[in-house]
Amino acid sequence: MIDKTFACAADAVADIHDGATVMIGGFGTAGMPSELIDALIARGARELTIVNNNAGNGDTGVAALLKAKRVRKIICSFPRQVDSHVFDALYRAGEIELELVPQGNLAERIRATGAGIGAFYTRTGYGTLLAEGKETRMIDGRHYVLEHPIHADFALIKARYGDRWGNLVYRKTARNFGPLMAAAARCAIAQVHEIVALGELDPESVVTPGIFVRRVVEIPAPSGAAVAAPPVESHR
Amino acid sequence: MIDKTFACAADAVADIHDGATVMIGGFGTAGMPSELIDALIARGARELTIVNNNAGNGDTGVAALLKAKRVRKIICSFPRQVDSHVFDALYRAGEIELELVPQGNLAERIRATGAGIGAFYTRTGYGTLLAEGKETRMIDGRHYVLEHPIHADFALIKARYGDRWGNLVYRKTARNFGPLMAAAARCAIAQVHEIVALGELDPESVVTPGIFVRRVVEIPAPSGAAVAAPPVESHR
Amino acid sequence: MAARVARDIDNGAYVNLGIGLPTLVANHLPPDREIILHTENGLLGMGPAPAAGDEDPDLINAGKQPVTALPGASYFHHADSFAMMRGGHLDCCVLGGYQVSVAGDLANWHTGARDAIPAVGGAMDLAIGAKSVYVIMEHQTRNGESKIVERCTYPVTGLACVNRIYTDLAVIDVTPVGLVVIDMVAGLAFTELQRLSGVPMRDAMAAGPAE
Amino acid sequence: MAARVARDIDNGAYVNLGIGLPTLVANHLPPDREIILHTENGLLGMGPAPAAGDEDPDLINAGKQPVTALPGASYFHHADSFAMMRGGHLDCCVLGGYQVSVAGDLANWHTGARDAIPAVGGAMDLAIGAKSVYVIMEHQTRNGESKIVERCTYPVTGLACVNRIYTDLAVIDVTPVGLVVIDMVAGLAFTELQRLSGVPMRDAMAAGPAE
Repeated sequence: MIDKTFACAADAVADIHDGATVMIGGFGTAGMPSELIDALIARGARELTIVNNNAGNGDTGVAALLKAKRVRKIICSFPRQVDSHVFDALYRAGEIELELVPQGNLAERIRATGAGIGAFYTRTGYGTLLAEGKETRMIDGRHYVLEHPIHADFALIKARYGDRWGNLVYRKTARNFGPLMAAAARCAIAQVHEIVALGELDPESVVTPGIFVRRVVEIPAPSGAAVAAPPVESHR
Repeated sequence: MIDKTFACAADAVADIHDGATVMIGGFGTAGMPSELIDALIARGARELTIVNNNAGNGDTGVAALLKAKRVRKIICSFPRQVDSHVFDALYRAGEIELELVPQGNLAERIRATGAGIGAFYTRTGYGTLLAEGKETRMIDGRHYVLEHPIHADFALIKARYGDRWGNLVYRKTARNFGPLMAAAARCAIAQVHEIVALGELDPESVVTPGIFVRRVVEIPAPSGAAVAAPPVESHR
Repeated sequence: MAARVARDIDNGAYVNLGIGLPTLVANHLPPDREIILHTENGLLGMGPAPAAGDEDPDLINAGKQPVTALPGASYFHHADSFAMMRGGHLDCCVLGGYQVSVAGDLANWHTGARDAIPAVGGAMDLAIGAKSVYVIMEHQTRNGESKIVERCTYPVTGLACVNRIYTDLAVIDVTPVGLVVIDMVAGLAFTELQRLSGVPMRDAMAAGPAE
Repeated sequence: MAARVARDIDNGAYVNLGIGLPTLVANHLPPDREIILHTENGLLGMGPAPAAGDEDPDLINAGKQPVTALPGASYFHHADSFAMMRGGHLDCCVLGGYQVSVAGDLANWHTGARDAIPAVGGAMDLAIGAKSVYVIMEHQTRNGESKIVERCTYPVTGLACVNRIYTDLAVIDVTPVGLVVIDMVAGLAFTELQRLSGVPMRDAMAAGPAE
């Protein structure tokens, strides 16, 4: 029998080691696996490289991990936000390394790892600072930049439903990077609102097949929690 | 108001021209858009390049298109089957060009077109006849082959449900190449068992968002049709 | 400006509206047209903001504001979402801008200031991916410098990618023969517009057929 | 042979069984292990053939035979399916073979005959992608030639990709120090096996520790 469910977040992240590269799902707070991140902070691993679209919002989740000084480097597309004060301070103090990646390249480089692609040519970023020093090529009269996969030891992601085989179904725009990171990391760990019996998920609607997921932890959604509107994003 | 639905298959394929490259969905007969193919045969376009996983089964669908001598070249992964006699005869007579592509490269090259990837490095095929003459590169100690996108003017695919925005939901393993070809072709045409009202498809379960689909035709599934077991595949 | 952009978006168009000023375009879309909004965090068929109290933290736009989903909407992951952008499937995107050059180069992600924290998001993907790239920005900076320039001095987002510029003063097409003014605010003389702009432009209304 | 392969597949493994002979392995999987079968046409959690009359033409395996889906199954498109193979997610695949070389090169897709119509399917993707590649084939051709060879004479499917060979006579590991026989059919002497094979092998049972 296969059982990928774990009793608690602490057990699920117990082997994340110093120096690990950890992909963390979420776009802002939508899809951010906050309880797994809290468990990772409690676990104490240091010198982490984090892959996330942003660099933390407010003082929780990714921001809390940064604030605890566990992160050596962050790979992301949009660190500067109205509520990214934790990152901003660390960055200005030179205490965190930033690899800024266009969002589509971030997504595609993560997908490439999961799909076994060695490298790919993309038009995004050609002629910009973010492609400096990268190999380029003209294909069919257009300029492309060569981009490489982003590898990771672990992925922490969040979904709505999971089962003991690791199948996952997400919720609305909280899906974002989850399916890509699950496939890319050597060990994908998912927190889900609800673990359901095998066979309850419609096989037509499973978004992340269990083959990509090693561990599933049930973390119920906060019941009756007030849903605060997030702050408005700064001008892009 | 957006309405991508067409009254009949003939209208939906009326502008497929001589010399067009046409992707056709399906793995064997599962997902093969037979009525759209019949309409294409009736339409009369010649000198087509066809992209399909196989090269026709029996005497219907892709095989009928080949038999009608409308196909100049086929790009596929698995032409030789127990019931591929139409293709076999044309091929041995030198009347059809074959580009044989490993199945994963076929899928990924089609995806690359839809995703705007200029080219990608894959391990599949390295050191084999099917990579002869192709550029190679060593990445992290492993050999890769450079593969390019497959472009197409049209895609003919089959799904279970569609709506007037072109959203599609497939059925079981008939999904196969449909979502990839829809995104790759300049004009994707889907036959669906049923056109449903906008909003009836669960937004979490739409597999092909309507942005990738230009035309939708309702072709009900044969009711009460005897479901014959397909012939057993030959040894790979 | 937002209203002026909205008028130019066709029925049936797939459109991505960037963070900030471009987001306002949604409020002005003509009610007789069905226009499908894409938000790069994974939703096609985005609807307006929800009523107060109906916000869902899992249903947001690229600016992380709460939104709704219309009938016909679909959710997808980031690779599929950016395939829509990078694969050339969007008819149009509307972006903010710091500068646009005569060649259509766009600068909108980084001031280049030493202490600035850069953030790029999906701007570079939209710039190269959408069939039409519209930039909406003030004609001049607060210091009175033209934001339409011969060459961008800020770091670029993409090269030769802008098709049309909407400013508080005019609508300007980027064409192979240079910038062409196709509309101006009422009462503004072309010569005055030219004086406020950093580069030569031609007046589509005054000029004869393009050379 | 199929039964012997099945014994070596662990509980929880994700496995792809190639067309033909390898398909038979499914009939021998130990009932006390939960093993998840992948079929590259877009199904994980493939079950056995349906009862007569229950066949569904939309639910087939890679050999286009009707199958079923187990509770916990999922459907996906070809790019996702091949990502599972090419991205190194499958624990094991079982393929048929024409020839396997000492270095683990596999030939199983093309005889190279002039009038042969080649077909490759997913064989090359499985060969390079699965963590363990098992090949199941007769030890010799009908003409009495060894199918285990110094170098493949048929066109190869992949280089240095095979981990283990199951024949009607023996189970042989492909290792950095050469071919190692880890099991033989009852009553067969190693010297006889060696005589029937085209290349030198070592007997794991008789030999001391590897050099």
